[in-house]
Amino acid sequence: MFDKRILQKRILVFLVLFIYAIFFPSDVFAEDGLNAGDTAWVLVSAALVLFMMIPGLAMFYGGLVRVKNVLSLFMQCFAITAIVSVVWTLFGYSVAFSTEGMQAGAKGLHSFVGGFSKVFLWSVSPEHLNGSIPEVVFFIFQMAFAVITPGLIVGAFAERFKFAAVCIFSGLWVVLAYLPICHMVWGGPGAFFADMGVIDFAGGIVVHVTAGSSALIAAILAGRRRGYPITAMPPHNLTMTLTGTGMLWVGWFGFNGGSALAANGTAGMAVVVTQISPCVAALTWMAIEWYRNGKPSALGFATGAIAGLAAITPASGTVGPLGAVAIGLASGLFCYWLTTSVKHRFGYDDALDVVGVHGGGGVVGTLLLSVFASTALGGSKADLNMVSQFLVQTFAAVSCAVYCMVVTFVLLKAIDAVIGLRVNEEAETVGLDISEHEEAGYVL
Amino acid sequence: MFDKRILQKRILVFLVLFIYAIFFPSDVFAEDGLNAGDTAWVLVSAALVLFMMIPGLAMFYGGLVRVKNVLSLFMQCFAITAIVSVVWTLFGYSVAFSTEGMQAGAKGLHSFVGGFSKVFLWSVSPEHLNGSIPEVVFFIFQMAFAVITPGLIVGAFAERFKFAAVCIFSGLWVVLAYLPICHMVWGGPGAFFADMGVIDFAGGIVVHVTAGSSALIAAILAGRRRGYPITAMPPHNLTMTLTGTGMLWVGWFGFNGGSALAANGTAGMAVVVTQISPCVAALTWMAIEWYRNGKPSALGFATGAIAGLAAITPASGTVGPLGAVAIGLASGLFCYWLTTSVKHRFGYDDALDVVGVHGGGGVVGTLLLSVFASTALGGSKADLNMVSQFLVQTFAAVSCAVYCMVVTFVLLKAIDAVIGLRVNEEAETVGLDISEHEEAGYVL
Amino acid sequence: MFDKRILQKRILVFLVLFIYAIFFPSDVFAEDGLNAGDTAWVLVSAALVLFMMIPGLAMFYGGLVRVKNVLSLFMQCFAITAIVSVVWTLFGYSVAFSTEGMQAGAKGLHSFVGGFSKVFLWSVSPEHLNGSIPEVVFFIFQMAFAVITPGLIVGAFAERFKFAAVCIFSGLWVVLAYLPICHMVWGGPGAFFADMGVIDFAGGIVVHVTAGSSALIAAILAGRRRGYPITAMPPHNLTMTLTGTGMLWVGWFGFNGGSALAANGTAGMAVVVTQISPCVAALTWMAIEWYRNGKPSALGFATGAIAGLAAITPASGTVGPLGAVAIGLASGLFCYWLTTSVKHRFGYDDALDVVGVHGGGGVVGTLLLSVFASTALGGSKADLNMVSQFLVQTFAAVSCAVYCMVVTFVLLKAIDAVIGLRVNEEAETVGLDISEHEEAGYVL
Amino acid sequence: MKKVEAIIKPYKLDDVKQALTAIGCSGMTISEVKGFGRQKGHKEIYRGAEYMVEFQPKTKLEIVVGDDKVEQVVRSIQTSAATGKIGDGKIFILPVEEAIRIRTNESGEEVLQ
Amino acid sequence: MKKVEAIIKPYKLDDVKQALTAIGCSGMTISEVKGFGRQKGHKEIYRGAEYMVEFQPKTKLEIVVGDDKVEQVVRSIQTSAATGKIGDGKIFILPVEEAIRIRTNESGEEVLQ
Amino acid sequence: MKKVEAIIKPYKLDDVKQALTAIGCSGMTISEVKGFGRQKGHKEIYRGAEYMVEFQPKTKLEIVVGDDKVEQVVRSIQTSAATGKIGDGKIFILPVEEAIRIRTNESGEEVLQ
Ligand SMILES: Nc1ncnc2c1ncn2[C@@H]1O[C@H](COP(=O)(O)OP(=O)(O)O)[C@@H](O)[C@H]1O
Ligand SMILES: Nc1ncnc2c1ncn2[C@@H]1O[C@H](COP(=O)(O)OP(=O)(O)O)[C@@H](O)[C@H]1O
Ligand SMILES: Nc1ncnc2c1ncn2[C@@H]1O[C@H](COP(=O)(O)OP(=O)(O)O)[C@@H](O)[C@H]1O
Repeated sequence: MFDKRILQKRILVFLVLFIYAIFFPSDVFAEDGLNAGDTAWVLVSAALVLFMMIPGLAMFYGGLVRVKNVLSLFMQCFAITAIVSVVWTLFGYSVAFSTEGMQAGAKGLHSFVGGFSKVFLWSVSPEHLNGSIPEVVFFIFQMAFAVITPGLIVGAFAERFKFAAVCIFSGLWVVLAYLPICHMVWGGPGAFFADMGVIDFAGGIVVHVTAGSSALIAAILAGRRRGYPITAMPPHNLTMTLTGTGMLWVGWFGFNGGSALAANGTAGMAVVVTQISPCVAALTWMAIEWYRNGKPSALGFATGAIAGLAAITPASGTVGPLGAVAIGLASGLFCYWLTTSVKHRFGYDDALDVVGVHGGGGVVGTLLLSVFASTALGGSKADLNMVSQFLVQTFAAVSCAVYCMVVTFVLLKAIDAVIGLRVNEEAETVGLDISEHEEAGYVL
Repeated sequence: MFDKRILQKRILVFLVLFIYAIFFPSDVFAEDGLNAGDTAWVLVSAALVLFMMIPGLAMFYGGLVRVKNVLSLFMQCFAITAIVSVVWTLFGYSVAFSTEGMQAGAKGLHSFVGGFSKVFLWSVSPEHLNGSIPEVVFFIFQMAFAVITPGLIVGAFAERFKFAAVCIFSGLWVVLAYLPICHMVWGGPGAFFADMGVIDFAGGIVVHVTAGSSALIAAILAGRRRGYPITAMPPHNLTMTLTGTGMLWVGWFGFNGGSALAANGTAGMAVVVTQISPCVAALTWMAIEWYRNGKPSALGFATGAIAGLAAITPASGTVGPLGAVAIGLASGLFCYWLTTSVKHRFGYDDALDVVGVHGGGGVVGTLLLSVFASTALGGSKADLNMVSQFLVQTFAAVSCAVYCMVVTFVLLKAIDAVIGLRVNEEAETVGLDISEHEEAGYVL
Repeated sequence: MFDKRILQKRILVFLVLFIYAIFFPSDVFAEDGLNAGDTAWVLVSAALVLFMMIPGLAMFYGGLVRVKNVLSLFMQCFAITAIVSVVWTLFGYSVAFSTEGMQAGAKGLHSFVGGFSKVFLWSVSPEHLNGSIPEVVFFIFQMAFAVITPGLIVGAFAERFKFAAVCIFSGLWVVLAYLPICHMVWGGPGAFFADMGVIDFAGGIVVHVTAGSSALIAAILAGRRRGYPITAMPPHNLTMTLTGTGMLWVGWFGFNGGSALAANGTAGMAVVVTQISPCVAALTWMAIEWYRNGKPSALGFATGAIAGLAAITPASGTVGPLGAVAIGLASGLFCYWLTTSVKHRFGYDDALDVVGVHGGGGVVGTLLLSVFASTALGGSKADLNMVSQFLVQTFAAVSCAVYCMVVTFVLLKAIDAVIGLRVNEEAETVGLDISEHEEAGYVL
Repeated sequence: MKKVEAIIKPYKLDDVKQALTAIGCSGMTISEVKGFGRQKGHKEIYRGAEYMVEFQPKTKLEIVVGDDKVEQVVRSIQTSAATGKIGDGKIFILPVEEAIRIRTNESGEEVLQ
Repeated sequence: MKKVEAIIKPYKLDDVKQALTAIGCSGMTISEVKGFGRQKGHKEIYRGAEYMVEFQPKTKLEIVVGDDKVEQVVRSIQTSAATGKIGDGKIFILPVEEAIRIRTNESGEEVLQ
Repeated sequence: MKKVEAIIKPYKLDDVKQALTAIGCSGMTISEVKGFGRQKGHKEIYRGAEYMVEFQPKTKLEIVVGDDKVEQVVRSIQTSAATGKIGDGKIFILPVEEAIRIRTNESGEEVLQ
């Protein structure tokens, strides 16, 4: 069957390779080298998360406001993307992820914030690896998270804030609130919450609890929109909101799946639960509405789905299908209650329900994973102590929420004092599109 | 050139690796292990196929209906996504893909439906592989197919069905029609059609023939929309439909390319033909319209493209560019004739042309591949017997169509008897958005 | 720790593999073989670039025109996609990328155009590789570039051209302008500009300079829209334009990142700079508008972002963050000046600013990379001679621009003589949607 | 001359238009309006916030006709637009002093044909 | 009978509607219009091209009422729609000769209730 | 006072507005309407289903003016809106009994300036 020359050639090739392997073993065995498959997946995930922001979140939010404010929401999402990306490049990434001076178990400044060793990607060449992927790929993936978090908050003060105030607030909020919390949770050994054993796979605390808690303060300080809650302020374009929901949903596969930083079974299971949870949450919301209002609404379905997605975020990567069902159910119930009941009772005007949906969802997932991450319940943690994990998770969520509230309060008070937070009555009546940007969304 | 210590170190490393390789050869040689590149591609493909459903199909269909029904289409697509995902997780995947009790060539119950060994992903850990990818990744990829198939059908009874009826029908249809056909075609050795040698790479039969044939019965049982065909019912937002077309088109790269379950040349060629076929079909449609109506329409172009995409679906993975051109041309001609002539002659109100476009396209591709899959015509099947393959393909397509028609007929009759299929006249006049969901698509 | 039988089994497995490796070393060591990770990334990138065209560019452009012309823009983008894909398959790919008869340094016919060896993918089986990816994957990725380039040009003559003229022009322009320039720049050793050392990573010259220069001639020959510049022609749907901007932005990750043809650090850094440049450019544009008009507009932001994306295109893959900041800044300033000042001064009606944004951006990036590609400035070229590189880049950009202008001039004059370029006055007044396609964008 | 203004249900427009062309009335202008009257609106709920939509979509027809044709036109609309349900709408008759055709500068009743 | 036509600022519609229902005026028809008058428009700039939007969005109310109620209706609109700023709008009163309810074919003032 | 109602082709609006402001007529209200008349519509075809669009998009201008200015206004619209092609539209003149400015509660012809 074998031609002799071919055999000889093959043996030769093998010997050459063998000797080559002696001198450059990492090229051949690549045990810690670049994995192109993992890199491809995280690159795509970065694109998906950016897609969640522009145009996903812009559409989701833009469709919910009145027609005179739609461009203001788009503009805010786009501007935040640009501002935070620049901050992230300049020093944000370094402050969040530099590991200099850190040591597992040791407390110190760098347990709370990273250093400046990676400022402006100084010292990070394209060849540097983070695990099996280039560090620049990790950089861009994490950038997308830093971008979307303040983006979520704008829903709370939609339809009334000055654009300048939004820009300044978002930039500073990322620096003062997001970067340290990101570092404390995801900074690796030596980081405050990481050392404590906090589990937050893709950002239940880092993204959703921070955004939700800040949104609460922002909604309160912003004050109500003129006419709220007497005047009806129905969404001007629910098809846009639903389109945005679809984009967020699909993008979330990258958000959670990409957080495995590899294309493997963990990523796969993360994606699976990222599908199950929003489905269960949305069906839960739909069932409640059907029962209470006689008719299920598309907006209710979409809201439930986003709640389920927010809730599964910290838990994806550790829980299995059972956990996803439980978290989906719990977030559907809890977030429904928050948005339709609690908000109205307390009377703050969280215009697009950031608190109820993202804050509520983030909390549900962060806490419930302490139970469902256990292998006994289909999760991946073999020796999980549910009680202590629950306490750790609660502590982390609460302390991050409180910290974010304080930062948000101080920032907004300061901005209000200097340039003012809200547009004047006339501008609000005319709408932010004309008054802040001199443009109209539609000229049909 | 080589520092001596480096050489020594390398030899040491090599020896360690060598010994490591003796004890854990699969880690090093990974001949049947996880391939991160394949996993990345199939994960992305799963996201792309979900993207086809939400928001792709929702927009494609939503733009085609009158403004008073746009949300109902979105809501149906979203609700079907959730319902089918839950069914798939609970037992659908197992019934479709469990291979227990199957044996190539042996007929038995499990030639038609799978068993319950994988119910609720019981027994499927993130580490389990399906070929070179984690089984959970295969699970989510196939879930997206199960979601979109009943989604296609809603186009047939758009603008008149009760939302509750749509939900119940879709859930049961997946269980009774989709799961067994999926199993018979794609269930692997021992499955009924698989053993027969049926070729259906990405779902010409499993997705498009099933959806198209069920849609025909649904359209007939649904009855015509009030006013049809006298009253004009022009699409309310063709920009939405065209945007959806673009999303479906791009998503189809994952639909067909992902069906290779690997990132390789087969996937690449599948994507290539998935581009060629819709281009040819769309240009064919455009040419006919230009010739017959004096002007080519954007909707015609889009319809042709979707027909070409549906048609290439079963054939991608086996045919080459020549087959793609032929299938594109044939589907353009055939589906044009079905939607503009046959439908009007028979008078059934297949509102969004599911029969003409998906049914027609699926049939064209399923049959023509028996010729163009041959290596002689640029395909990948070296010893294809065109005649016998054609007979096998025809048998499979026809028997699946008949089976789906029967299931659909029985299901719809039963639902009609219990809760009724159609909304009442007033609700239909007012529109489903208000009457079924108490919402309006646009408040401009 | 080790069961003896397992040890024995492993040694056996290892020996089998060892012997296998002697006979099929490329299977095991795969040093030049298919890389599934790279393949996955380039496949996804192809999908992303197609997504930029349909629906990305269609939405970006469609939102900018008046409501009566929105479908015409969509239709043109879709039809160009189909026409160019067919041309590319038939012979375009071969003329652009066939390397037959080429030799580094040798001038000849094939320094300017490729041969016909790969016509209709003749001779290219799914197994053929291009580097580490299947050649068919390279084929489809490059097809998407050929599709989008003429797509960009339609913005120049929007709202007034006959659809037939657009189809004919685009098809011929790709053949006569795009294919040779693509070959000369990207054709590999022996290609005219490649041999000269021109750097154009992802198409600053091949895509943006060619489109921009052709657009200038097209805008001039097209003549002004009726009423321009007296009558206001505000964008009819800025939410559509902004959504398209988001899609273009995200798709550009594939455009530039995919051009690495691998999922590695180069791709990662290309994506990073593809994020930084548009952010800086958009903020620059926003700052200028804020300063000059008192208010920043969403359209201005989006325009700046696209300018920054066009500008980074040739430079991604060689420049680092510093270069990205510089190129973003320069393109923001330069393109602002072109679109708001130069265009009005010269009075040509480049309806959607193809010249100012794509032409201008492409030039900025093509020239500035000669400086910022240097490792001294964070780039990846160690021994870059900035001056000579600058001259080479300038020469290539200018000569390509001139060539494209000539081709465009001749083509449009010829088409005008035969079928006429513009619709008549009534058709233009009524709008192209009705007059050319008998359809309306919205029936709300 | 009189102007007949009719507020009707939108989906009845086709019927009304046919009835009018049948009696030789070949010119009219229509617009989308919203009506408030006895017909109850519907409730919409957005995330728990109820919102009463009291205004119904209606179509307004304006037809200027010669005095002699008014009755016929009114009757024809009345018949073709009626469904017998609340919300069918109203017809108002207003005096018109003059009508001019822009194209030809003609004026008087001949303009209305 | 008279037709009261009022051009008002859109965001005042709710107030006006409430004022009108308060005085027992239970039928009206509204439409979106654009107004040109003393109120200055605003400038929009698209990529350097300035564009003056002189037409303001306004809401037009049409209410047909019996002669005796005209004054009350006008007063009620006037009060509820006024903000004191330029652009508050106008009220016009036109004669109406007849009103017919399509549903019942009744005519005369009783139709307006 | 009279109300001048003109139905014109939408793309003529700018010209008409300029002509009107030129003669010192500084207030008007416009709305989008659809017209049916001699001007033929166009056919749209959606997947083989033909559909006649008989209603043309038109713009309706409403200008209330003092009796003495009516003729001037009509002439000015007539001239600026005419293209000589079928479908140029119509002008109707209706009597108006009173006009009130909401902001100031003034009434009478002075309101129209
Ligand atoms: N006094 C009125 N002035 C103007 N329009 C009216 C008046 N009353 C009713 N309408 C219009 O007629 C429509 C139908 O009136 P409604 O009272 O709901 O039912 P019906 O005409 O069957 O009694 C309303 O939606 C409104 O547009
Ligand atoms: N002569 C007129 N005929 C018809 N509508 C008018 C006339 N004058 C003003 N309007 C309408 O009234 C609105 C308000 O008028 P404007 O002059 O801006 O303010 P004000 O009513 O406070 O004096 C205008 O936008 C226009 O719609
Ligand atoms: N009798 C009428 N009553 C109300 N509007 C009319 C009448 N006749 C024509 N119109 C309006 O005038 C427009 C132009 O009329 P048409 O007959 O098409 O052309 P022309 O005015 O040039 O004769 C129509 O589209 C319609 O809006």
